[in-house]
Amino acid sequence: MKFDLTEERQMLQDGLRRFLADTLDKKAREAVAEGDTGYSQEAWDGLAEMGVIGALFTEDEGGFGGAGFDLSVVFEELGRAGATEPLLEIVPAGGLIARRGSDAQKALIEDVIAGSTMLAFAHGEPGSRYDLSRVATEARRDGDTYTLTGRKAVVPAAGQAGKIVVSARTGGDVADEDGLSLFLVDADADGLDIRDYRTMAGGHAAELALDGVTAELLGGEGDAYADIEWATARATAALSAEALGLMEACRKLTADYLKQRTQFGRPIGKFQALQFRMADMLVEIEQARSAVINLCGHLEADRDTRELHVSATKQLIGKVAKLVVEESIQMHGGIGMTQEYDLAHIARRLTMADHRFGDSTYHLGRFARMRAAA
Amino acid sequence: MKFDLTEERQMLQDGLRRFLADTLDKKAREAVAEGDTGYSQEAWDGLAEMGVIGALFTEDEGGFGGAGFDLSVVFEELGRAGATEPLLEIVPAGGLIARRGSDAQKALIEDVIAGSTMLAFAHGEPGSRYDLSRVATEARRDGDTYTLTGRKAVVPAAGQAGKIVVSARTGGDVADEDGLSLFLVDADADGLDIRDYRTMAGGHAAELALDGVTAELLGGEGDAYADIEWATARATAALSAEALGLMEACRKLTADYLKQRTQFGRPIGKFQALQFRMADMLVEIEQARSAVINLCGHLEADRDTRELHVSATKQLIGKVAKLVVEESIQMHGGIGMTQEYDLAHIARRLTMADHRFGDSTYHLGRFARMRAAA
Amino acid sequence: MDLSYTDEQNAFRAEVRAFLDEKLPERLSDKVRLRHELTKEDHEEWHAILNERGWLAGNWPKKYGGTGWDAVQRHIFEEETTAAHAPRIVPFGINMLGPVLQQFGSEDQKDYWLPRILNGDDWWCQGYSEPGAGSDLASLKCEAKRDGDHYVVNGQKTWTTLGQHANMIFCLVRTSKEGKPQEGISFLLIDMNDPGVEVRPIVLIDGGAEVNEVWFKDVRVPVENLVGEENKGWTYAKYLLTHERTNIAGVGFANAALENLKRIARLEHSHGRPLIEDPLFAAKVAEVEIALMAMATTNLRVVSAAAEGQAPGAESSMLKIKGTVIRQEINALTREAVGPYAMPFVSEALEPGSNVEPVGPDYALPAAATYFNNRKLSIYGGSNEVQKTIISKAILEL
Amino acid sequence: MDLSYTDEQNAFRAEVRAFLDEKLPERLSDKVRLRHELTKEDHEEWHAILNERGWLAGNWPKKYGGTGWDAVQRHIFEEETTAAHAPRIVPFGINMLGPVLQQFGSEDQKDYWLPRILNGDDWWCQGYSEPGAGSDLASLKCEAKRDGDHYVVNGQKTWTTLGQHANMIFCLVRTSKEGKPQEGISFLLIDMNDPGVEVRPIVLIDGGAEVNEVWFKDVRVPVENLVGEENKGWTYAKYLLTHERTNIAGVGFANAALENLKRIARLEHSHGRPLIEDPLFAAKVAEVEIALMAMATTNLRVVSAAAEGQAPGAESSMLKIKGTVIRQEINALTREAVGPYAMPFVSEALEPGSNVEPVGPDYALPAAATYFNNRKLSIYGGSNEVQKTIISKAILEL
Repeated sequence: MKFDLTEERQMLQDGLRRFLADTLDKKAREAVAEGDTGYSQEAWDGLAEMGVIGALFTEDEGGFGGAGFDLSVVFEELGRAGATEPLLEIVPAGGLIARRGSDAQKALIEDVIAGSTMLAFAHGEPGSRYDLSRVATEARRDGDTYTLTGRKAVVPAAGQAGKIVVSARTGGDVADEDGLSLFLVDADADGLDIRDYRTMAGGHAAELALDGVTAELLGGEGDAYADIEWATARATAALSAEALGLMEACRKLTADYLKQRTQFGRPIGKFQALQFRMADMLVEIEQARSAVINLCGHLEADRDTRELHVSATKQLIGKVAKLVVEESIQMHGGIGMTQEYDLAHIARRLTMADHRFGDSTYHLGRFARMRAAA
Repeated sequence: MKFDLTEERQMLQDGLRRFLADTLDKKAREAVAEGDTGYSQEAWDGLAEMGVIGALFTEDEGGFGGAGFDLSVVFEELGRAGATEPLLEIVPAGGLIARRGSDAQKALIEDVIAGSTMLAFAHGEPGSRYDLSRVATEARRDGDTYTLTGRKAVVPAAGQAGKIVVSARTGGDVADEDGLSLFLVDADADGLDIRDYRTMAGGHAAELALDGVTAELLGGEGDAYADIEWATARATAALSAEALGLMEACRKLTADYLKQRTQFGRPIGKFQALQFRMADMLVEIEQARSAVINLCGHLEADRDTRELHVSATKQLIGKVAKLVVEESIQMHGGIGMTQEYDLAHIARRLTMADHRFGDSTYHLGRFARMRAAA
Repeated sequence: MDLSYTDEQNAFRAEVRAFLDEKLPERLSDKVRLRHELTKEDHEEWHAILNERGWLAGNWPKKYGGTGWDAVQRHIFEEETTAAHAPRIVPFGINMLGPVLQQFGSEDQKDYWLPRILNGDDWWCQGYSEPGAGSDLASLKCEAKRDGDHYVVNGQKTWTTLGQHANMIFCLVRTSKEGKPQEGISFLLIDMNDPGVEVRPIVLIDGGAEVNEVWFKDVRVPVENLVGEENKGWTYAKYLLTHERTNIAGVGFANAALENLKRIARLEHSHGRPLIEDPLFAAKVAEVEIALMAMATTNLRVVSAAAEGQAPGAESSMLKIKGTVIRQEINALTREAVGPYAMPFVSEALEPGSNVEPVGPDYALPAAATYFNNRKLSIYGGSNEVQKTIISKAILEL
Repeated sequence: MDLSYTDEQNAFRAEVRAFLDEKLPERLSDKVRLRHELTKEDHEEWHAILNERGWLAGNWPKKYGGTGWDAVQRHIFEEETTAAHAPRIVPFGINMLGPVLQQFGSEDQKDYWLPRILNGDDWWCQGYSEPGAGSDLASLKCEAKRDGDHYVVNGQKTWTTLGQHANMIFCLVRTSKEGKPQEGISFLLIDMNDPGVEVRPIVLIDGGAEVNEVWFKDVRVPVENLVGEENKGWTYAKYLLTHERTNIAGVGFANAALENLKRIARLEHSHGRPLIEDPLFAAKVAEVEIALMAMATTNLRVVSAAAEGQAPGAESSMLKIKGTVIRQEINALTREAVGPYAMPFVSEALEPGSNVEPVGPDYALPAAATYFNNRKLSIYGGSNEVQKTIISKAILEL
């Protein structure tokens, strides 16, 4: 049993924290918010150069990390900095390419690690909510080629990606696990309409309308569900770690504020009610940290164990995130409500983590059902 | 719209509060706890003499009250005093006799109001939990007489009652609403075994084993479910009002303690964190008071409205009761844990209110299902 | 005890409902229902409609052109207008300044300003808070120095809601630094078109800009714009805060938000079934509805006592806390209900006159923004922490 | 990062498990599982079994007859013994006094008292709290006056757990009233058979009498029973409090309680189906299980750091808070699970040697009593309020 980071991960963490603090200052963040991509190209290039993208892949895949605790180190730091660079999309999309792709398709990973190609994972659809098997988009086979028709909803970074991993149905009914396949689609393919927009999390996402879009099959036909679940588990781990970093950012802002702001002649952090609420928040953030460790440490476990931890962690993260956001804003008072103050972006981004891969209520029910079935 | 008490009810409240404060002092309470009936005969006689039992019945029934707000006035005061006298059992048992009984049977009400006969309502069974239609006890008809066989669980005051209203099945399957009937049973009837015991609420209850017990049918055969629900709604209103009174007692004890007890050289009520928790508790008790008003004001409404309020009120009462009990004990510290201090009895009794007529979780689910069905 | 309304009260409700049927423009109620931003003109239009009927100033006595309604009537009016998705009445002139002028203003001030409020000649805003003086109003610094028959005002106000529309602002300003901090404060009416007044929008966490900073640089205010006595402004401010607290519970808003939440939960699906049938989500909705049912009755108890002339005490603070917490919880559940479509931040689609199509269902668009915006409910108008202090002081007497 | 145990640790776990299989009397584990009260003899029997194996003092160094285990080993031992429903080790001699004597006692004291603790010659209890001095220990009043080679002790202690079984008590007493309140306190070992010592049981809210008041009237204590220096007792007391905090999270107890809860929820039925299949009840169980899974990992992080020699800081306080809240929530759900059968108060059935049959299912009998009894968890050993103060001081540095 060992809870310290390895030396390599410690170095990655230190370097990443320094780099992000330097690169993503207030001005850079504002430029991102006003720009039309939702991220900073400078930051992206720097992250690639530091090897941060490579840390998301195993050595076999061409990277030098890829384990659960690599994800947690990287994404906790991204969260702490409130970074909007869409690295998280690489976890499921890149993971699926590396896991299912042909050698030719896997060659793409090199570009991804180098930072020259961004990826997106288009799976959810209007009305599918968080159900992983609910896919209506259809893939039609014509000889050796496939064409996809359907809609994909709220796909982060789809408008910025060069390649998009798209799920579609080659068989089965709309909510069946069987009959799901994965495809690789060029972002500029004919028949693909991408409506790009800003998100509450600070980055960009898009609605995809596919009308007979030519696509390459990724792996076998009709057997993709298990891998989609696997990729989503890893993405959930990354998102949870990012949420933890965002919580730490909230905590720091709030603690600093309680020390600096005075009311009735003394720092408001001297008021016992605020002290106790701050303590409650810290206790819960510590819970969140352990939940992230639990999930990252079980990503390689058997499916049932892994998924139990997915739901346990995501439930807890969602619940703690709500507490941290609401308490941080409340303890700040009015200033915590203003766009200009750092907390606004952090709080929005942290809140939005509950709207990906299943929210707290969804995973509480899922955990309970898994326990009852065991 | 009027939220003040009528003059009569105000007088009843004042008189009752004075009488209980005088009669149920610490010594009397200890005598009850050590006695073998779970109540004070002196208090019971006094309550009857004051007309408090009569206030539970309408004029038509021989009383001079019987409305929801009569119940709330009486039971809030009983709760405030932590009284264990089993008046609550008269609400469903007496109500059902008055509603369904023959003239001969109704004559019993006079004795009840005079205080000379106690009643109990034996409906729940081992394993029935809070489901009102789950009755396995069977009634067999032989000419004009019925005999009952089965078991009844946790029947308050059964060991003290002269007459017991017992539900049994004359038809239908174990969870059917149809086929339920009600009977009047003598407490000393042959074949009736009563195992009397103390309860956490401070009074007594009993397990009933019925083995061919002779019983009088109360009302029609097989149609009792609707009336059982009605009687339970009224009993729930009474219990909720009692819980409110118990909450007020907790609040008073705790507020007094915060003012008197000093720590680090000042009254602990000066500590902001305790002040805020006290404020939270008061806000919730105010919610509980309104919930009791809502239910008592809708006891005469149509069935769906009435039952919606039953579940809304019982859910809220159970939730607030838990908060009030736990916070009161915690804010007291060690002293709040001791039997000798008044809070122990009050806190136990208040907690036990969640274990009658459906707990907070049960009624939350029931409310949600009723809303979905509407 | 009687939970039912009197015949007169029911007749009044019918009258309000008929009026709304006839006079509330559908264009406005649609906007309110979909939580689109209202323009200044929208507000003015609705004020004019109400004023024509004599129903704009529900809390003013008849002699000043108000309705003379009691608390129960005001409550009924509030219930009906929120249920019909009418715009809320902009409170600054009607609910805040009006009562202060009626109580403490000179005859000239009353004669001049009150009709202008009703007629919509002025749009008022409130200059109370300052940076560093939120809940702790007594520490405010914005200064007014007497210079002949003018005050010269220098300083800054903040959190000025809808200040961008206003031509007048009522301010608490410091006219003396002697005595206790709250003793040197005066209540001043300032023309925002005067040179030296500058309004800067504050963009909030939801992307909206409904609040502002207001800066004063050597602004000259005629002494006749002082309300009441110099250095007595604290008394008037407290009086105003009490009046601001009518409808503090926001039951009407909560009911409307709950209906909206339930509608969304019937339209959204999880595991192929309406979200409202998901036992855990349904339980969360049920729990907040149950709390609201109780809180609505607490509100009626306070309203009913107020109608009989009793002044509400700590109950107002309880209503403020519970009312805001319930609304915020409904907002949180609404955000949760819309699922991934809470993420798009296409705020342009909510702006007046926008042709931008929303992303996802139209009900999803404002869900997250409303959640974030309404975090303010427990912060402003006396934060919930301030309310808890009031309650515990009242009860614990410490 | 590595969440798995080493091979050595796994082997140790197997060894503990085999020992429990062989040596833990079923009579004792049944009593623990059903939450029946253990007699003094039950405790002594289990201590003797552990002592024979050399495993009684998990936190003592080998030279004093302890195990010399590191924090991870102690954690494994704790996990296995609670899972097997072994009686808990009575902490007063082993976990509290032992470490203080080892650190601050004279050689004579160590030689005499430590073996007696292991052999069960003495049953120790703790004399810290006094009426009016709970969380605020420095204000204690129980007085020891030097008289030749004795101290004469007068005063009262309270909350003395299992004092009814004890023949010895370690006390904090006031030996000086000068300086700061915590400066005049000494640490004294008192024979409870001495004349002038009186023990009175305190009946608690659950009907049990596990705690006591202890009264001292002119009790003469030989000066060799002073531990360390006079007036330095506060230092030793703080040291003891730190040691008491090992296993502060109570993960083992929580796991056992959760298993018990789940078992009950499978046996109880609602609407004709097992209670565990009721979505709302199942969700409540799930929520507390999820919290426990996270808390267990926090605990391992602290244990693992401690095994490497790091001193836990505010983490201990976090574990105390979360650990107690989780256990209390499990207790509340267990009470809820048993339904109406939470009501019978047939405490005789839980007493040692009782032939009284319980009312309802056997698992229902202790549900409510345990709920009430464990309200103490957040009160004693440094109340959760004290822990929050520690955390906020550490973080906010205010």
